[in-house]
Amino acid sequence: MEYTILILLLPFLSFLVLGLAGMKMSNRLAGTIGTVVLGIVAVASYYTAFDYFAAGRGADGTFPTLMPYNAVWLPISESLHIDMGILLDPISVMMLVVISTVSLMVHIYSFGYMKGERGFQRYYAFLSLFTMSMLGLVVATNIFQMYLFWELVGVSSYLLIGFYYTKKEAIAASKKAFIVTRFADLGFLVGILFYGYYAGTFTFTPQLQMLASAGAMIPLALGLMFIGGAGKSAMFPLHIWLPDAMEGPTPVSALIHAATMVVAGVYLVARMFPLFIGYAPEVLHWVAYVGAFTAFYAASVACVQSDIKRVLAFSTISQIGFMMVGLGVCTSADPHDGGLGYMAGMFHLFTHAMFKALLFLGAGCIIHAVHSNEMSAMGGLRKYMPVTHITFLIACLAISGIPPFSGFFSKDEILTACFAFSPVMGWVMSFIAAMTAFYMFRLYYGIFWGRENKELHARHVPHEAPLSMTVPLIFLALVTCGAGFIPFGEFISSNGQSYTIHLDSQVAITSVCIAVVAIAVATWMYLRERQPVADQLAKTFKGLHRAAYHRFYIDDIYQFVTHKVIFACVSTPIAWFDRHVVDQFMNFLAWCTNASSEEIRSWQSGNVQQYTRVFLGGVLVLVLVLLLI
Amino acid sequence: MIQMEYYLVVSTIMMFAGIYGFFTRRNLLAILISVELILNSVDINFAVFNRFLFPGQLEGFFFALFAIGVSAAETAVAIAIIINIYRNIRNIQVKNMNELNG
Amino acid sequence: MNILSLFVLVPLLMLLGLWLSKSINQIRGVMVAGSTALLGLAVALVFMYLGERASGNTAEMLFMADYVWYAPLNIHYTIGVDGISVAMLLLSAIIVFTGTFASWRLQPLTKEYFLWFCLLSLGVFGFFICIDLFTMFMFYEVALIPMYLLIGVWGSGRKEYSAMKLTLMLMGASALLLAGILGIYFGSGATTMNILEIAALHNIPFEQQCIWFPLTFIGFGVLGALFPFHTWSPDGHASAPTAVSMLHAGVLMKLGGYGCFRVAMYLMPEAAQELSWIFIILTTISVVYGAFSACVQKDLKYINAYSSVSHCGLVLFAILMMNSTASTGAILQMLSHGLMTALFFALIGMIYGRTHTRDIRELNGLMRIMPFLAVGYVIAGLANLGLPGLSGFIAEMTIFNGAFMNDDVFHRTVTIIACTSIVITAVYILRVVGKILYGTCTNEHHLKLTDATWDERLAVIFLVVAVAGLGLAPFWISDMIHESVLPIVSHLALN
Amino acid sequence: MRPELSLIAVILLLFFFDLFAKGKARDYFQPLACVLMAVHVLVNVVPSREAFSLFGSMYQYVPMMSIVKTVMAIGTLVVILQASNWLVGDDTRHKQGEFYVLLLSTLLGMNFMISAGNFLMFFIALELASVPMACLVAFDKYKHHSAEAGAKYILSALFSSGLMLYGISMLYGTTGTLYFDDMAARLSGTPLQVMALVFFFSGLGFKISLVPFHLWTADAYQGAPTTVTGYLSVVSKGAAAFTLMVILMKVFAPMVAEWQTVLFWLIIASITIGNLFAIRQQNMKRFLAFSSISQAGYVMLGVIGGNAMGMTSLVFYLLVYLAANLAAFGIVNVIERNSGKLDMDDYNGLYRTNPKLAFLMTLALFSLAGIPPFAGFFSKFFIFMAAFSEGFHLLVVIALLNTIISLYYYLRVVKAMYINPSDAPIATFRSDGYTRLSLVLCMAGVLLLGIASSVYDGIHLFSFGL
Repeated sequence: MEYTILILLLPFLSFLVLGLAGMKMSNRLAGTIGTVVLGIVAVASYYTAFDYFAAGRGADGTFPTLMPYNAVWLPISESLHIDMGILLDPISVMMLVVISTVSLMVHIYSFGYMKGERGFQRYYAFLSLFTMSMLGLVVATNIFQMYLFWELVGVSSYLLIGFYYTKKEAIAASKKAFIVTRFADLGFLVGILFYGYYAGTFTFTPQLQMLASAGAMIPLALGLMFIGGAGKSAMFPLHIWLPDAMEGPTPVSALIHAATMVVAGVYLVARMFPLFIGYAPEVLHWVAYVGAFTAFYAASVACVQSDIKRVLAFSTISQIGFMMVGLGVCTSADPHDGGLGYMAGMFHLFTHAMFKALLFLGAGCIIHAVHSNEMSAMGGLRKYMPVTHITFLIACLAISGIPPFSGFFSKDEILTACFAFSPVMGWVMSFIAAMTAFYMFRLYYGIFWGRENKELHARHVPHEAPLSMTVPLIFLALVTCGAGFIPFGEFISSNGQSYTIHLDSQVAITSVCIAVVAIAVATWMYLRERQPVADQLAKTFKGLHRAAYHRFYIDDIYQFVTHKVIFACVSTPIAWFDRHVVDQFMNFLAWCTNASSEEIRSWQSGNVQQYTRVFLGGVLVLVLVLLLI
Repeated sequence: MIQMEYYLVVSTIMMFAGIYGFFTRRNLLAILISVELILNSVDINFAVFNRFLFPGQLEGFFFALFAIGVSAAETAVAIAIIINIYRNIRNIQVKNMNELNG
Repeated sequence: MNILSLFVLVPLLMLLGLWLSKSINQIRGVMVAGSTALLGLAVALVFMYLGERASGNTAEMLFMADYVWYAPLNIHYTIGVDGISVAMLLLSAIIVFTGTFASWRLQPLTKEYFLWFCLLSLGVFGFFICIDLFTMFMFYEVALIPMYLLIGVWGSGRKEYSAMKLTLMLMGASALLLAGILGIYFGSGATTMNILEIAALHNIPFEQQCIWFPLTFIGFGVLGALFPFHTWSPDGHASAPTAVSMLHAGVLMKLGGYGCFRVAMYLMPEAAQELSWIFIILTTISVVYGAFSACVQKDLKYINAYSSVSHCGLVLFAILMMNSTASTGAILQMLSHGLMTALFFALIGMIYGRTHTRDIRELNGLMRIMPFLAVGYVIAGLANLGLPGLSGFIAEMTIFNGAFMNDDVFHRTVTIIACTSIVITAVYILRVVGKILYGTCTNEHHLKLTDATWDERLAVIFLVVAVAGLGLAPFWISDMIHESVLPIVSHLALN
Repeated sequence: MRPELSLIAVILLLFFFDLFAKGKARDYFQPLACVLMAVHVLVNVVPSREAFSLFGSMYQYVPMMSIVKTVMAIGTLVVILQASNWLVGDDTRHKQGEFYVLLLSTLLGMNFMISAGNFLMFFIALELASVPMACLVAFDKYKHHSAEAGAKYILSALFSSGLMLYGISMLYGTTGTLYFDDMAARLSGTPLQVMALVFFFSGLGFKISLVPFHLWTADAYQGAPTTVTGYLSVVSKGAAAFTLMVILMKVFAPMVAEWQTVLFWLIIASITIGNLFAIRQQNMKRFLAFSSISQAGYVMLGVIGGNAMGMTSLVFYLLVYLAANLAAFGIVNVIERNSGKLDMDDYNGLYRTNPKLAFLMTLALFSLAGIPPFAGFFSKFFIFMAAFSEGFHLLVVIALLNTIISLYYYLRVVKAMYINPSDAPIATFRSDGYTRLSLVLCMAGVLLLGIASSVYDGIHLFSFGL
């Protein structure tokens, strides 16, 4: 399967071409290059997937792990070396498909959305760079290659968030995103260092005796790696960068901050899953707890946000929490016995990518139409933009877990896994699922129904988005409708064996009921022009509401830590110390020399008698020195 | 018979008298005279050492003679220079001779 | 004629040519010809070296030549290179080449400027090719002293103060160094000052080593911006003209690390083992400390100077880890830091040349005004914070991996502390980029500024390509360096 | 005996020329003197290989001595070259003859001093070297400073020679001989002899101007005519230093521990105090005076080791120091003649107006500061090596740290010439041929002595016999 190299090379080339020669090109040409290349990449990935799965299972009933390419890139020591290569196994192939699909959709969509933007070529160059790095991340043959592309992903995300580099918020957001994830990556790096030292390799398949001898170091390494994953996947408390990242162009949010990059952490955990299960199950459970808490926290915040992209951002965080929980609740590698969560998490990753991208792209259309992110500027848009309305509704149903949309199946599997793990976890997650349904429909009604901002719409009539934007919506909507029926377990499961998904009827029914109830509540509260209940609630729970609206002040805490603590209490004193102590000490030496030279000036009085006195004195002193010592 | 020590005492006294004079006189000529004291005390030393310790030879005496001659030459030059100073600043006080300092 | 001697001969010829040249164009001609020749030499040397190694020549030093100089004192002019010095020579050649173009339009006293410039590069090249302690030291000082005039005459700001401070501190260091060298020579009882021979004898008494090792290490370390002897660096760099900052941060500071490794550690392994912990602490401090102080600086050059303190601290830190991986990383870091800092200073100089200010509070929105320089700056910044694909990443990763191989708590702790520097680096780099490049330009004087001229573009592009080349294909140079540090490291591991 | 004889010949020739030459002939005085000195140098440049002694070993000879004498002769030649533009002045034109005779007789005295084998001989030679020197210092007899400097010099000289004689008398009293060889055999280091050693030491310390016997130096240097200052700072200092080494090694060999202690402290004191004073000098001559004091300290590093390497490096150091210092004085002199300016501030912006001079000055100062690739670096390194090889580690480190201070004040001058702005810089002028020739000679020394190792090797060839 040597052609897979194209999947990495082509986007890189298009990045170089657009980056170097972009200035000379017309927007259309640049966009076309980027899109065509991505189209080829998408086709290649689909063919790879087909090729790979069609090749069938090996003797042990699992899909073989292929490495078409693997070459030493940077030798570290005799045993350790960083390789560059392509690794194909079920999850990486699945990710290839997801990334190339969403990316292609975003490329097409951006034609319409970014029309006439300054720096159109730069935009497409960065998109290609991002796609390349993301693809490189998923096909990494070793943890270090993963880290390498991980960093590249971070940088391209930084560049894309800061695409509108004249906007203050955009600059701040991009900086925040990069530094927060970088901080998390520190954990990742140290984890890799531990792993490399004790496992004696960077590959994902170390010798077992090495691991056995490593003892508690492997869980430590895995835990540190998870910190890195938590950073990229916006797990609490490292989630703060994601909502701000919405400052970037909306298609970018769809691609990076909904579908692909933010699930890198999930992918990382899935990639290390065998080690987690084998050597650090307790760490895996912590992953579950973190995921659960994040899911709850994000859902509760999402319930009160008024900026639609922020709502979507928090729902993303929440959904990633679901995936983490799915992976975390695994207790063994056997899907029939506690290993179900793995498959569920991956499945949810897949479906979520599709419908969340759909949601964001839809939001993009809406913002494009009303030139604002605030719900206050919307309401009653259903009559202006039907296509967007329908597709958005589908996505909302999917994320709320209403059959037959894809979200239902994947979320159901996760819930099943949770109940298998512990009833508490099960009920908690079901409740969060309900919240999800609630805030998604609050959003839906707020945009398409609810109280309409008449005068604004009168001043400037919202219009349906152009074809280049609606086509991706429709495509993704179709996928969202159909994806649920993919026999996902056939392809991916915790032990690689084939696993047929069967719906656990009582979990399914409960979750659906809960979702329906939540939707009903949302409808009751937000459908109509006047929304007494909502306003009443907001009034009664004023404090809670404000706190939630301000995301429980986590950002302010960070603000405090970075500016007040790091800058004011560390850097400034250090700089002061450097200038006024270390440096002054050197000047002090010079000063001493000068001062002493001034001091002894009088010795040279110009009086010859004093000279000879000193002369004789010197002689006598020397005599004494010699005679006494 | 006077022993050597007496001579040495005398010469030493001369020596330090000369040094004292050198340190305290205000007039260049006086200083010059003190220097002569120093040099002559040395001459006495040589003579005495030669006479009492190494009577067989004349090195000390000759050294003394040469020293006298040389010191005469030195004094001559010194006086010439002092006269030159007098020409320039109309006096030969040491205290006026400290323009060069620091 | 040994190819290495050409590295000394060419600058001499350049000096001669400059002496004779009358017009600005002749001067430029001489400089371009000379620096190009040096670059060509360096590249040729790399290939010859690799060829020699490929043909199975396993001698520690290649292209060795030995001319007796002061027979009564056993002083020879002994030259030879291993992978480390080859890499350093290449680096120096690149910096000299780009530095020539970075100071293309320098005024006034252009001729004198380039004379001192050539003398400086003469010293640098000589230092890297020599393996005789005396000759090494001589070239070392030759490289130091032109700095005074280069900064004092052509510099900016408090140039007299900075130049004097820099010169005195570095010369003070070299005084200690001289004592150390004499100590090594007489302590080892060698019959020449040849490093290889002294290392082979390996009989400097331990208690003497404990005296001479710190002297030598500090002597070189000051040039490597070892805390707390780094304070010459911010002022010096801030006042120096563009190309001088490039050469100084890009090459001269590398003399420090190189010397620490090649002389201090190699010749006095026992003391190195014994005392390394002190210097490990110091270097760890300078790594973090430099990064933190860079965070709050207002002057672009100060920011960069402090980040140099941090990165060069990492070099010494890695050397002290005393295993082949970390040492390889140290050399890689020297290369990468040399290139990217040179790039940084070049760009800062060019921006300063237009805006006449380096205060980040007065600069903003340059991306719109001078896109080329701005993009170059961003690339330099990304290289600085260790973006994969650029040179910084490989160096730091090798260092951290190597440092992590000493599995005791002390080394682990300092390694993790050092790792944090990559986050802080990101903080100050992004701070600067966000402040001066992004946003909208509020200063109307800056609005009509022009972008880079062709000579500036040449210098920048050349350095960017070098940085990216090292970052994308590190394996060959890393191999070359790795097999050259092995003898030294094994010598350290002997006891 | 060759150098002394040829020198006496030169002196007599010049003396008679001064007596009989009239009118236009006197214009050839300068070239004649230069030629004769040049001949003198050439005659003695190749030393005779074997050691010998004359006059019942009152006069002793080893090849090294002849090398030192040649070095001194070269120095004198350079001084004469530099003196030209001063001597042709109105108030000195008629006494050129005196100048040469006095100058050369001091040189003669130094030659004898170097080769002395007996304290009487040594004493007379020393006085021969110092008494005419006083006349030279006071040569500008219409300048009060010159006279004052002369007076201070001669009085201090008298005082020091008094003490030295006192010391010699004690030596004589305790050993009963004045011959170096016999005395070496009879010295035992009794307290009296220790005292005598110190007294004697002070006499030469005075001429080398080691702290604390140095206080006359700055004043005499500043007041004396600049060329004479150069001569004082290089030739007489060098001869005295070498003589000191000879006597310490030949005569006081039994008391090596004592004189090493003395030297140890004197070196530290000289280097440090000299530097500290030099830091804030404004007058160039005074500045160079203090720098020469600290240089004297470095020279003594070659003596303290008391080994062959030390002797070689000492002579080499003297040669290099001669080249660099005379270059500096030559430039100071020519600037003083052409603009009458002597202060460091007057040198501001010199590079703009007189680039060549400024550049040469820079090289000379760098060489004095011991910066490669100039000769000073090598000589300093070797002399450190010599002291280090004898285990004076601490001393070397202290001396090394002092080089930083010295670098500082040498750079002050460079700074003045290159960096400091000036509204009234010294006007551009063209220096005369003699001066240029002398500067060329010095620069050749500064640039080549270090790089071309043959000179050092040559000296090394003869460093035996003591």
